[in-house]
Order: sequence, then C-alpha cells, then structure tokens
Amino acid sequence: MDSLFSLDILLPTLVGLPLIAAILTTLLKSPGLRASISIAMALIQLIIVATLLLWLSNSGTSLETQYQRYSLGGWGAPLGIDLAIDGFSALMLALTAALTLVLTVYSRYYFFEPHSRLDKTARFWPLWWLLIMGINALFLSGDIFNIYVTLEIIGLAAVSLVALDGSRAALTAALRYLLVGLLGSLCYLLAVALLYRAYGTLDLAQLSAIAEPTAITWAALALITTGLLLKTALVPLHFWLPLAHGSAPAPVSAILSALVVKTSFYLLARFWLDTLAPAATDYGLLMLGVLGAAAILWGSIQALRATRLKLMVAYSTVAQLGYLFLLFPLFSPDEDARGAGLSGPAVSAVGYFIVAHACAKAAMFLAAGNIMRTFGHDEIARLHGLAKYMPLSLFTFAIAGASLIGLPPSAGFLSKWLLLNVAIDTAQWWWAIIILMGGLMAAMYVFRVLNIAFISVDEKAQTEPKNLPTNKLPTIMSLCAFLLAMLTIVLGFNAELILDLVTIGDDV
Amino acid sequence: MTQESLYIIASIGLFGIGLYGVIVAPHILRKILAINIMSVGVFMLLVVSASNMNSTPDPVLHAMVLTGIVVAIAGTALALLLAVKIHTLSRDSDKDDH
Amino acid sequence: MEFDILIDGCLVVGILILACLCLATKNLFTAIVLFVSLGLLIAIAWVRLDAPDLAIAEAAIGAGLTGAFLLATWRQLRVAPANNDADTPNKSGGDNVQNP
Amino acid sequence: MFKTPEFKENNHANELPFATRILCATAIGALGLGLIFALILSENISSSLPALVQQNLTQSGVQNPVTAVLLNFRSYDTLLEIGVLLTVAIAMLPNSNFNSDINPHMPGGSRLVSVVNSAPVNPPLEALLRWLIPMIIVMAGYMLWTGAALPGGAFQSGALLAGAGVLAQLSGRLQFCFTSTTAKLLLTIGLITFVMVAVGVATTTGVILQYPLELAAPLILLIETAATLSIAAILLLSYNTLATQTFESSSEPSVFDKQPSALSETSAPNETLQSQTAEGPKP
Repeated sequence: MDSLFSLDILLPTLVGLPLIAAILTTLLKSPGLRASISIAMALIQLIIVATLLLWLSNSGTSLETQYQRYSLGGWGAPLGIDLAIDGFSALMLALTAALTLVLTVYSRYYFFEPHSRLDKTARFWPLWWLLIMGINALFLSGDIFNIYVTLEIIGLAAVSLVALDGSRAALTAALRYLLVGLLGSLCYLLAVALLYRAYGTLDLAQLSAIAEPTAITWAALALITTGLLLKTALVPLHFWLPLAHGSAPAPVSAILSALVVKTSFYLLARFWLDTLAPAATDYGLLMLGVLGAAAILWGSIQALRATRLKLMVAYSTVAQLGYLFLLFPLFSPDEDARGAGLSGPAVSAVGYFIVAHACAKAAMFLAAGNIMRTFGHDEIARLHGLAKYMPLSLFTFAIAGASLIGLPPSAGFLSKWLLLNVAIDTAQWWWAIIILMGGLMAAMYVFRVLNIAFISVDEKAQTEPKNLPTNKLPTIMSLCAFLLAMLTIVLGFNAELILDLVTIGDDV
Repeated sequence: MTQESLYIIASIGLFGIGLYGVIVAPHILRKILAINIMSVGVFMLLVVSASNMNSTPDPVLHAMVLTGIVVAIAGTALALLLAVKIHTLSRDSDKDDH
Repeated sequence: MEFDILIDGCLVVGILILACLCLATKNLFTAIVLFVSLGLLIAIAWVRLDAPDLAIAEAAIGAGLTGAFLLATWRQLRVAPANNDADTPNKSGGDNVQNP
Repeated sequence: MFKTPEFKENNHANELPFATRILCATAIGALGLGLIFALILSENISSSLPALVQQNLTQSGVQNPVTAVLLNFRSYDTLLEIGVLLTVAIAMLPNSNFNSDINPHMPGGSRLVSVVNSAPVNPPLEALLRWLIPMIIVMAGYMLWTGAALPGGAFQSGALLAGAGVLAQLSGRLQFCFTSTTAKLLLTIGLITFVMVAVGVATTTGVILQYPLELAAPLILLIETAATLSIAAILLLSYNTLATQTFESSSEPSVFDKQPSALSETSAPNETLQSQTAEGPKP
C-alpha cells in the first residue's frame, strides 16, 4: 500500500491522465464540455509535473541512482517495463505540460465554430490528448521497444492532426509525413532487433551498462540515427517538415515544431551520449555537428525565400534544429565524462535552447495562425500595414523573433551565450561562427516580415478588399500567443530555474 | 547454411526490397505495399532471433512482433485513408475543371 | 536435417521472389494479390520458425485484413469520377480502367 | 522523393531516372550484404529473458508465455498499442459522424448494424456467409478463450471478428455505420477496461498494472475480451470507411487556415466580411 501514495506514482499518472482525457473527449458529445474537460486536464497535468519537479529537486541530492524509476506491473527492469526520469527528461516534461496548457486554451477558441456544419473538435481533442500521451510516454520510457510504440503513437496522432483540415495541401503533406514517419520507425525497430540480438536486454539502463563498440552496435546506432534523423527532419531529410508544419492548423503546427520534432532529438541524444556512448565514434559526433551546421544555413536560406508566413516559420524550425545538433560535437570530447549519463554544460545549454526555441516557435506559429485567421491568407507580400490592424500579434511575432535571433533580454540570447561558452571552453571555436551566422540569418528573415508589416506601401493597396482583415479574432487567442512570447523574456532573466533542473538527476 | 542464417538473409532481403520499393515506386499504393514488406522483413529478423534458443522460442520477441503487426496495419490503414481522400479531392477538382 | 533445410530454402527463395514480383509487376491489382500471397507465405515461415501465435496473427491481419484494405482502396482509386453506388461490388474483372 | 502522391497506374512520367534507381539498388544491396554478414558472424548470445519468463510464468496467471508477456509482464506496451489503434479509429471516423445537421442518409439510420436491402443481392455468397460467419464468431470466441494456454489471444480473435464483419459487409445486405454512441463506446471499450483494471489493481497491490496473484487470470481474460471487441470494431470501422465511405469533395471552405490556393479568386473573403476585428481599427 505504501508505494501507492509515494510520489513515484506520479510517473504513470503523467501517461494515464492524457489517456483518460482522450477517452473522455472521444465519448462526450458536446463540444463545450470537451473543451472544458481538456482545459481542466491540462491544468492537472501542469500541477502533477510541478510536484514531480519539486520532489525530484529536493530529493535530487540524496539520489544514489541517476534516475527515479517506476517499474510498471512490479516485474523489474529486464522482464517488465520501467519508467525512468532524469534531469533532461524532467525538463522536457515540464516544457510539455506548460505548452499543453497554453495551446489547449488557444485551441478551445481556435476551433470554436458555433455555426460550422462540421464539428472538428470531436476529432481534434482525442487526437490532441493521444499526442500528448505519446510525448509524455516517450520522455518517461526506459525501454527501447516501448520507445518504438510511443514513436508510433506520436507519428500517427501528429499525421491525423495535420490532416485535420481536409484541404488537399494538408492531406498531401500529412501523407508524406506519415510515409517518412513509418520509414523512420521501421529503421528504429530494426535497430532494436539488432540490439536485442547482441545484448539480450531491452532496458536502457542495462543496455548502457553492457554496451561495447562492436560491429552490431555500430550498425544499430547507424540505423537509429537514420530513422530518427528522418523523424526530426535534419537537413538532408527535412523535405517533409515545411509543408506538414505549414499546412497544419495553428495549435497543431505549434506543438509539432515546439515538441514533436524534439522528441526524436531527445532520443538521439539519449542513444548517442548515454546508452550507446561507447559505440559513438568522434567522427560520428562531428558528422552530426556538421549536419546541424548545414541545417542552420540551409533552413535560414529557405526561410528567407519563403513566400508564406507559416512556411517561413516552418523553415526557421528546420534552421533552429541545427543548433540542437551542435550538442553532439560539443558534448564532452574528453573520455571520462562520457558515461555519466546525459549531463554536462553542453546538455544544459541545449536543454535551455530547447525551452527557448519551443516557446518562441509556438508563439510565432500562434501569431501566424491569428494573422491567417484574421486576414484569410498569410502571404508575406500582402501583409502591408499589419501593425495597424493587429498590433498585439505583430508584437508577439517580434518578441518571438527576438528570441530566435538571440537578442539580449530573451532566453534565446542566453542559450546561445551558453552554447558559445561551451564552444570556447572545448576549444572548438568554429561552432561559434556557425552560431553567430545562424543568429544573423534569423535576423534577416524575421526583420523582412517586420519591415513589410510596419510600412504600408501605398494607400490604394491598403484599401483593396483583398488585403483587409475579414473576420473577428477572440482576444484570448492573441493573449495566448503573447503569453508564450513573454515566457521567453521571463526565462531570459532567471536562467537558473532551468539550469539546475537539467542537472537534477546527476549530481551524484 | 543453418536455418537461422537462411531466414536472416530473407529478412534483410525483404527490408532492402521494401526500402528500394518505397524510394522508387511512383504509385502511392505501391509505396504502402513496400512499407508493409519492409515491416515484414524486420519482424522476420525478430522471429529468427527468437527461434534459435535451445528449447522454447523467446516469448518476449514474439510479443514484440505481435504488437508490431498490429501497429503496421494501423499505419497502413491511415495511409490508405489519406490516399483515398487525396484522390477524391483531386478527382473532384479535375471534375470541376472540365 | 537435410530435408528441413530444403523446405526452408524453398520458402525463403519463394518469399524473396514474391516480394520482388509484388513491386515490379505492371498491373496494380496483381501487385495486391501477390502481396496477399506473400503474407500467407510469411505465415508459413512463422510456423517453420515455431511461432504459432504470430502465424495466426500474420495470416489474419497481415494477409487477410491488409489485403481487404488494399483492395477496397484500389477500387476507390480505380472508380470513375461518377461514383457509382458503392455497395454492389461491380465485378469488372481485371480490366485496367485508367482513371482520368 | 515523395513529392506528390501519384494515382495513375504505371505512368512513367515522374519515375526516377534509371541511373539513380541503379545507384539506389546498389547502395541498399551493399548495406544489406554488410548487415547480413555482420548478423551471421555475430554469435547470438542467449538472452536471460526467456528463462526469466519461464520462472515467473506461474505467477502471471496464464500458461501461454506470449500472452503472459503481452498482458502481464509488458502490459504497458499493449496498453499503448491499443492507444495506437484508437488513434487510427478516430482518424477514420467518417465526417458524417460529426455533422449536426447532416443526418446520416443511410436507410438504416444510425444503428450500428442494419439490414440494407431485403432481397439477397448475391445468393451464393449469401448462402456461404449464412454458414461461415457464425463459425468464424465461434472460432474467434475459442481463440480468445484458449489464448491463456495455447497460441491465440486478443489480437488474433479481434482480427477474425473483423474478418467476419468484412464478409458480412461484402454480402451487400448488411450496413455498418459507426455514428452512434454505442459504436464509439465499442471503439473505446478496450482502452477503458485496460485503464480501469490498471488503476483498480493499483489500489490493492500498490503498483500500477500489477495484478494480485489469484485475480490475474480472470483480469487478463476480462482485458482480452474488451480488447478483442475494440480491435474488431476498429478494424471493421477502417474497412467500412475505406470501402464504402463516399468522401464529400471537401469540407466547406471553413474560416480556418484557408490555403491561398484554395482561396478562389472569387471574393470569398468579402462575403465573410463581418464586423471589424477586435483589435483592428474602424475602416
């Protein structure tokens, strides 16, 4: 009886809660009830994650194992499945809970269509909660096959959400995203088969204990890398992301860019730097870094050339993902710190970057969604005088852009500063050049939009019916976007909130 | 050439054929077929790893393959649904044009 | 022992040839039929690798239901723009109606 | 690679050029051969898991090791996997399901199973099915029941039931429509039962998904029955949507993110010109 009320029951509740929310929202008939239940569930989820973090941080010091573990079904690691949480996954869970709350409130108003014949919320809410459940389950999972099932849930739920609109562009993008997702999951499953053949266990912790650099382990790591690079859309394999994120409804593209793409990066970091660290060669780490740098440059160029606002923001996601992959070369070139799990200055810098980018990107997508909802289109060329019509959304867009570029008050600046520090400390100064160039190019494509939005070129183009805002936008939707943008500024000021969160699990 | 190595060749062969099919086949149904062939290949490798135990085959791998089969058909069903919807939309827009 | 290897050998060669044919045939309907037969061959392979649970599941889900889904989709994709009533399956044989 | 889905059969317009296809084939072939050699040369260590499963089989409540792993040792995997099926079911639910004003035009109304036309459409098929479907249902029940000891279980019997449903639908006389709430309940019954059992046992044994020893067998059978119903309903819904669903061309151009391409040049935005936006100025 004792363990029921001890705090590690919170781990399975983090997965069970969205599942119950999904079932409820499937069965309930009235849209209003579904929305209110969803908001309530999002609040409860935030509270659970808050208590979990408090418990982790104060019990962090006396922690002998790196992880807090919960063995489902009571069978223990090799036979049963364990839920494990350490600093890095705690940070990601906190980010998921915060974003879920804001986006759920936004979606409540975004999909509220009293007169519409087609009630999209009946399909949106269950898929939304199944996606959140998949994300939570992935960050908590300590078993490689269980990670495959969570990857599938996230993939299928995300595809169904992208295809929610029913327009031809959305459906085509969803189909491409699905094919790429299935391909990535199959490569990952083949790697799971190889690892099980070689080591006989499915548990991450046990695997990291007995992994050694054999041919099979390299093959498995290569397959995991190709599979997850497909799903996280790093440059050579990024062709599906811009259209999928560009044509999805606003809250969906916000959570896709802010979280879903990061789940496969989290797994890559987990496998390369923690579980299969012995098999991770320096050249491999360097190659990932080079791909990241290429992503920064290529994504920024494409963002500059994009004609539609949402497409531009999606390409900027491709670019910002490149920053995450700088973690691999910067992790810790010296041998000894490798096996100490996922920790170190580079990890906290990238963890901070993930939070900053998630808030900024979600704010940008919500602002773009608001602009699209009001103007009926999001072609950048026709957004003259946006400042006059939608000052709050444009202000949100500017703040989020500032965080992407890395201007001082924002969290983006701090994360880039930390990354630069790590680059200088580990004497790999060339990454610093890439980081600064990325910031410069981000500035170019953000200011391009702001430039058009502020100057209304000529009055005639102004009054042309095509360019006038057409429908009313509930103010709370712009407030949600504004809240997220403000979050990046608030995080910019008190950085230690996140930094000591990342190092929870491993000040052993 | 024990039984195990035969089926390993078959499993990686199926995976390769499926991967080639996904990349090369133009028609959308063929791509979905190819993905199914790839998943069958991966499952075969899993079952081979389970079967050469001394006495009884490894039930954990069999459970994994069972879950994999059901997940594969879920993915296929969703892909087919999207394909039919896109076709209906494209057919209707063709109808509107002429 | 010799006999077993022969059976497995034939099965493996058959599976690989069927997979190649399934992706290489011109006619789509034939490809789907070949895929269903490949599913059944795989079910036999599972029995050879003494995995009876999986043989039943593969035959029922992998060959049966996936085949039914594919054929249903094929009929939807093949159907002419004027969508005739969907429930009476018009047996138009294997003719290859080029949709517009 | 997957630019736009191609629907015309064997049209060679946008096939990859011959050179890239050969390059692809050789690359995949080389990698495959490398992997095959690596696999065959590496000795396959016998993992400790099968022995562990045998030891704990007695406490798992079932004799069939695969069902024990699926529904007791790694039951969390099966829970998530039924979640995957529910995801696809929700994506598959026909749009008419959510329309307030479009009442489903099917003659059978919104009942789950309804006879469509009285006269037999296809007498020989009808005669066969009159004998075959009851047998399949009995077979599925047997498969579910023996899953505890012999090969069988929830997924296989669910697939069999779905097969019976597909046959019934093909006979042209039965009409399944998944718009009623009973249908939605049927789709989610598997997940509901699993979650309730998982949380329920936690109150006694203190750990989620850990069944008390004496209740393990009945609980597993309960979960399997609910899962069978759910899997059969979801797979049948998928077939129903793929086979008979006439997707209306596109949802009415709702006010969401209209794609510019979909924004026809006719003055769509004007007719929805309502009052000025809350934050926009008065024209």
